[in-house]
Amino acid sequence: MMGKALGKIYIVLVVLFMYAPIMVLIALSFNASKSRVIWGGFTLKWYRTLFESSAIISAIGTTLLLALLSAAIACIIGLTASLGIYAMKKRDYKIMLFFTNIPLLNADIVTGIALMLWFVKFMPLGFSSVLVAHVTFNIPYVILCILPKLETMDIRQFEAARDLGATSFYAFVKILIPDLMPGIFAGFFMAFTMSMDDFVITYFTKGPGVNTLSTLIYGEIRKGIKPEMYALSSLLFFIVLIMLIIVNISARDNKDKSDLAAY
Amino acid sequence: MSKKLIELKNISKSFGSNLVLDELDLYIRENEFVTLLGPSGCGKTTILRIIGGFETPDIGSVYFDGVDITKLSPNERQLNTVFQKYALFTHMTVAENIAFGLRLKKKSDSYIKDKIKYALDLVNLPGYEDRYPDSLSGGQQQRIAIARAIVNEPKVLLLDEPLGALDLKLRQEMQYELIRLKNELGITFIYVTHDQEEALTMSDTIVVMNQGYIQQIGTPESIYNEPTNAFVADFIGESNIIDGIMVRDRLVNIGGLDFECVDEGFGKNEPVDVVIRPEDVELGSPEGGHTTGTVTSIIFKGVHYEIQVESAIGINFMVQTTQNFPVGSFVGINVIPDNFQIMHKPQSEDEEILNIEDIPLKE
Amino acid sequence: MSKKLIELKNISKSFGSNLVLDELDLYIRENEFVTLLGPSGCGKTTILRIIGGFETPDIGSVYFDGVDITKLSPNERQLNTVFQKYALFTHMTVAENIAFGLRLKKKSDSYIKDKIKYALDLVNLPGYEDRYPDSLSGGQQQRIAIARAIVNEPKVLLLDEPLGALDLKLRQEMQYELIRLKNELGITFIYVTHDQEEALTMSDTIVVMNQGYIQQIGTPESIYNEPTNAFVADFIGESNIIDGIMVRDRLVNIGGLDFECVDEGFGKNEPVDVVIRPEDVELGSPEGGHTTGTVTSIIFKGVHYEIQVESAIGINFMVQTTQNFPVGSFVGINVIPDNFQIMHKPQSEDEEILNIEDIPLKE
Amino acid sequence: MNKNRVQVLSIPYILWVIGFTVIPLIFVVAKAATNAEGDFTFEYLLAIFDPVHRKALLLSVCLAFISSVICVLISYPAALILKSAKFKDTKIIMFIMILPMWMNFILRILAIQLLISKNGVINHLLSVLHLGQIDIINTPIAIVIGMVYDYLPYMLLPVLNCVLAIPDDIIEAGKDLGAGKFHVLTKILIPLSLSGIGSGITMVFVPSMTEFVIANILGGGKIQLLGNIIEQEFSVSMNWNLGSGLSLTLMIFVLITTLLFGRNSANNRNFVL
Amino acid sequence: KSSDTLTVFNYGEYIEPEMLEKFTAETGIKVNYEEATTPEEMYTKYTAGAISYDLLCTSDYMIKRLIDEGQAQEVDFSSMENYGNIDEKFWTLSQSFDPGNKYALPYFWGTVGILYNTKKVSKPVDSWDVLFDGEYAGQIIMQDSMRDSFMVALKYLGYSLNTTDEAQIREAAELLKSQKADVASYLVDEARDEIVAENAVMGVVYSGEAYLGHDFNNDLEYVIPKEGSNLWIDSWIVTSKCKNTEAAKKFLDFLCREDVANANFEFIYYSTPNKAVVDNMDEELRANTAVVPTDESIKGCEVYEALDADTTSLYNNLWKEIKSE
Ligand SMILES: Nc1ncnc2c1ncn2[C@@H]1O[C@H](COP(=O)(O)OP(=O)(O)OP(=O)(O)O)[C@@H](O)[C@H]1O
Ligand SMILES: Nc1ncnc2c1ncn2[C@@H]1O[C@H](COP(=O)(O)OP(=O)(O)OP(=O)(O)O)[C@@H](O)[C@H]1O
Ligand SMILES: [Mg+2]
Ligand SMILES: [Mg+2]
Repeated sequence: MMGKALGKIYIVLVVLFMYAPIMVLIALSFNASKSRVIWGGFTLKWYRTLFESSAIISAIGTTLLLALLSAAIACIIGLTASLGIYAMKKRDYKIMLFFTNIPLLNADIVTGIALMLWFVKFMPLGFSSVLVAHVTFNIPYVILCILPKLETMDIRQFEAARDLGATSFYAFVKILIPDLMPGIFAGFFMAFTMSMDDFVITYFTKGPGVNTLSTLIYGEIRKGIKPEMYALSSLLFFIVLIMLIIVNISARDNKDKSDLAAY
Repeated sequence: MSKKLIELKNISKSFGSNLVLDELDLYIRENEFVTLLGPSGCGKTTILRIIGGFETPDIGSVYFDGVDITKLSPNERQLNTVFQKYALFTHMTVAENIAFGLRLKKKSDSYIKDKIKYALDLVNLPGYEDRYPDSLSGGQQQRIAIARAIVNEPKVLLLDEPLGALDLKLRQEMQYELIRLKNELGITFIYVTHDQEEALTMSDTIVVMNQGYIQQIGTPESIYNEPTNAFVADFIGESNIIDGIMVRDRLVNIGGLDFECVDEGFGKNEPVDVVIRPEDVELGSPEGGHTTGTVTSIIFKGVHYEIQVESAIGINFMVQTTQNFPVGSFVGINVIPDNFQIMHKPQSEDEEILNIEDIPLKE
Repeated sequence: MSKKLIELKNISKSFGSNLVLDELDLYIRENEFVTLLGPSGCGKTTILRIIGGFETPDIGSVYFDGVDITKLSPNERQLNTVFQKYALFTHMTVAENIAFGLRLKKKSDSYIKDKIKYALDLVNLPGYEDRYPDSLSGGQQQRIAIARAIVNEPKVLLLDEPLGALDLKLRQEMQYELIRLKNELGITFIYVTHDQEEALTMSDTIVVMNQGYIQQIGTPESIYNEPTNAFVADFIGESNIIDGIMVRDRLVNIGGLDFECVDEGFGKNEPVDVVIRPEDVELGSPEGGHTTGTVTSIIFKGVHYEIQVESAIGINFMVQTTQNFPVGSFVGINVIPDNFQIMHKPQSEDEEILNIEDIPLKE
Repeated sequence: MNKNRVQVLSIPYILWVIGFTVIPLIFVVAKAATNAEGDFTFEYLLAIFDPVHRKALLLSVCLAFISSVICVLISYPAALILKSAKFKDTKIIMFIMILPMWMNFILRILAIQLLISKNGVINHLLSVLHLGQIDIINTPIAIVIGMVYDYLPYMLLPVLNCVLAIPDDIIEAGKDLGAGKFHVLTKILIPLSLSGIGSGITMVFVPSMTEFVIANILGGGKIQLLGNIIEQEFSVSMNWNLGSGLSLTLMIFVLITTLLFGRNSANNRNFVL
Repeated sequence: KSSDTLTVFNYGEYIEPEMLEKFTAETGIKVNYEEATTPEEMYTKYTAGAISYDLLCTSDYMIKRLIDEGQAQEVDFSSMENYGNIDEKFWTLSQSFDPGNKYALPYFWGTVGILYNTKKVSKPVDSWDVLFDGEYAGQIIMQDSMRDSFMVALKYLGYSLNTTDEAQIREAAELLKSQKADVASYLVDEARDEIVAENAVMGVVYSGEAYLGHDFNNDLEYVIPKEGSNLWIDSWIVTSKCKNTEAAKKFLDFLCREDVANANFEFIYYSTPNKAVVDNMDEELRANTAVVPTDESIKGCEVYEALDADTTSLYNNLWKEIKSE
């Protein structure tokens, strides 16, 4: 099974590539020196000071709320949009994809300034304006994840559900959604990530007092990123990782049980 | 007679430029077992899909109990379907598949549990509750599809080749169970099969189709014994279809030899199609035969042998008999008058199809 | 006799804890037509998949022409498969599907074009080149799957219920074409079907399986006429399987009445299974019967009627005859000695399966 | 009947697009087509043909293209390996792939800089192992590494999704007909996963066309992409007209390419909702 | 009441956060605090008008632009209690963008110079020349900022950094182009870290960063080249939109208070114009020319003036050409 081993090595390499910078960041979170380029010995103090900074704590709240909400809204709109687009004729389909790509394509600063100029005409800048902006640039990612999934979907199962008395909504929820779930998940993740990462658009569309981690970090660049940021990122990373492991283990337990029951 | 439960009126349907159903009329009575029979691609599945609500006819309407349901969506129709390709929910276990419709109807858990057990017993797969469809063999999947549909006790059950992947024994068992369901629960069956014996055994009414047109509607026996045209005769069971000339009432000339028959009302010397079922051709000693022939091939078919006989009158007969006549043996050939089916010849090659609308539908 | 082309040696395979094949041995000779027959879920598809290279056996080896190919990947095996669920390439047209294997072999365009035309004619779908599989009916898809496999003219063709979705007429045509291919191109066929008539008609050798064990290997006639056990007898065609006692050589007692038979070598008064084919039970006037009975049901099956007779000796006979005996009529029952099949009773309920390894394989 | 009803589902999105994509876009168009005094001009729409801009565009296309290709080359085998491993829970894989992205983008890019810079972590390791040094920081290679790193998940996820959805029996049929690994790949797997690859390319290629932070940090500011120029025009030179003009022409350029490709699968399925 | 709230717009990390709380505690005026990274961002956000900023701290040339566009309110700084804390010379310097000192209150100031590694650079560094003589090819970091890069070249060539003479500007551009091959990278904020990490031996940096850099790596020294350089002043203005001028003035006065100014200074270590703070600094700090430049060292320094449109566009085009070399 040479192939299998090579495959594993390959996956490990890819994961290594993706996680190497993360390891660096985690290392930096334990760096006693305030400079990222100097190793000043091991410390945990950034993890402590992190919780003393009300600015960071409130920014993380805003960031997560914003990311969750915008990703969720984008998923809902994107999912319905994908279904609609999927049912369209070729020409309409292309037109829709055309417009879907625009937010991806505009340089962030162009989108940010254009949205800001537009928002000031009818809504106060604040959390909601950032939310709208984030949803706007998130939707394309959701659509681009769900559409390919729709293309390979097995429509017969959906028909069978309808036949058994399911309304289209119910069949949609019970049959199509599980089928599309990986796509929705991928879209949600991407949207969530984009939202967490965005600086420029957030900056131009946010109101006073609204801060996300990104806007904090960008504000700090000149003086050097505060080590608390590394600590925060690492903490976030570990929390998600632990959650992932827990979910995974409990899911595996359940699976084991049902596997046993199957035979 | 019971009332008409489902009526298709003037249904046409095409896919692109491909006309699949053409002005089709059909009704199904309550608690009737109707089978659609016809060659591959003739539109059987399409009819089921139109009744089920998965396809909208281009023209025409579907009535259920007198109400136009053409525009109704599938879940609003009181019928369930067993799909030709099963369409099981791959992300659900067998039990969840079967429970799907019941949960929608908000049945109690204990009711659902009972029903799952009952249905799995019925289809001979007890203990398969927690398997996933992917891990089942073809025939097992098909049976789950049946179980999933019948637990809902629909008014009408549409079945698209539901036993196609099952072996004879199981098929017979399932046939028996389906008939029992029909009688016990008063379900109306609309059935598609390519197995003529199954059609003949189970149906109250058989609808023979070809290329989107209905060729004949009738009871199994009338379809088998009195096919309205050569297509039906040829399609239902094996047949010898021979050119003949009607000498006069009750006398037909085949290959220069006159045979007695029971048909009347043909024009004098009218060219006709003569249909003789292979099991109706009797082979015996050369002396006793109306004509004679030589056996050119014999195939063992289990219940009987299938024998090809090259007859003295130049016609090749296919014969089914339980006796074994070795290749080369010289035999006598007899057909009793009752067993000749005489049919008008179609005017043109295509007439069978083109003029089919004129065939009176059985009331 | 031609050489062994494929040999399965001591093959076992389980899915999870589910043992699907158990120490199975089987060989297939060159240019032989071997059919696997058995109930749904007995492991037929699994055998084909092992031969095709899609499943690796847990134990045992597969030999092709004497070479161990157990570890060879499917594309390196000189065989092609027609899959039970067609597995057409949905992103390709019919023509591209058919051309797939040929293009890989770098055949010339004109050759490929000819082959596509030839194959589509063969499966009765000329002009379907540019359709996509999704737009075909079930039977049409199945035929494309056959066409796709045969254009490659493989040494061995594996077919998993390849005609399952076709109507009788088309099935017979396709059977004929397949046999012609076998003879013309010298292809070896390994065939799975649930249609016993098909198996009997087409096969050189039939392998009857149950629950992962081979029950009997033999020619169609030996399987049908001399089943080694009640399972085979019951599975192949319909049978009356009756408890009897062997009075002495060539005399069996059923329901208190002695019948002459041709079997010898059983112990005195040994309890046996007596198998009588329904078409071997002769009905006549009560006077001429060895015993008598009353018709309790009659079903029209096309070629014949299927009649249930409650006999005076307390046994229910299933009879197939072309004559019509109305329900309630009083009839005489006869079976000629040749038509009794006497079999040892299994020791225990499960013995049919458990002791099956002892059944000598036909060489 | 129902196709129209399904299409209705996209109405909220269409409204959203009009409200928050099209109207802002009109601002951009208006800026692009006028000069600082507000008079109509083609100057900025044609500015893309200025040699400096053209060069930056070309370089952007080049790097974005190379990055997309590398992303495909990395993702596709990974997806295939994961498929053959019959890994059931795709959500976990996705999580693992996207988790790194939950650290702030700028932090990650700075971390890469730390890794590959002259006295960076990798060079440290290499010198400890006496394996020579890499000197790629401040070159296009570094930018490509950054882009690949940052956008890889956007390729991985759709590709993985699509590849995992391909039914096994079709692959088996291909093998049966004599297709070796290579032909199974080129004739079956790839055609059937084109829509996923397409999505992935859109999500990698398109944003990397306007990327500038990576070029600034990893390219050492020595390499000027169109994204840098647009950013510069907006945020430093405050020449919104030129920035909009360049942005708009870039957009048209990329959109036309996507339109040309569009959807390849036949869309004649029935859809009953 | 909204009049009790001030919306303040400042650079990121440019004030000790506790001072804001302190201000509110002392005066009861709430502070709505917003940050930006560049003057242009500030300008864009401010002029978009979505948020009504009361106070704004930005750089000299942007102050001039805002004043010219009528976005600043005149304030009588001399009436402030702590007016006297601001060193007189900064009022004078401010005249270049705020003639008459009617609008802008100096907040922090600094210079641009060369930060170099004394271990790696043996020859004395006192001129921009080290950046152009090719000796440290590939180890030099330039500012990724148009104006600053041109400034270096113009000063090196002996011209004014506010020159509008096209020939001089083009000459500077040619110099920068020919220098590009020797430049390791053009960076803004990461420049200091690169030099600290010794990925480069010298670079053009702001004086504030030089201090931090020295903190991390004792081998680093900062010098303002003898040809002169840029002297920048970040100042506060009260915007014309501000309704509550009194509160704004209180805020500015608060910032000038010694303890507050000192807290802010110790938060960022940029040069402060607050002479009370400078006077009370400990010796070592005061001796650091990066923190407290001597009058001698800033002799040749100039403050940026806003460039006219034609010159700006010339700068832009030339800069893009340099970058696309
Ligand atoms: N979606 C479709 N697009 C185009 N043509 C179609 C489509 N579905 C079916 N057809 C065509 O319509 C005709 C009738 O198809 P249908 O499925 O009703 O046949 P059928 O009678 O069920 O055949 P079978 O016994 O082979 O399943 C066929 O010729 C088929 O090719
Ligand atoms: N992937 C799998 N995982 C678990 N069990 C399986 C799997 N595939 C097949 N089986 C089981 O193995 C047994 C044999 O399956 P196989 O497909 O060989 O049957 P078959 O003889 O082809 O039946 P049929 O006539 O119904 O197609 C069945 O009981 C089936 O449930
Ligand atoms: Mg069909
Ligand atoms: Mg099977």
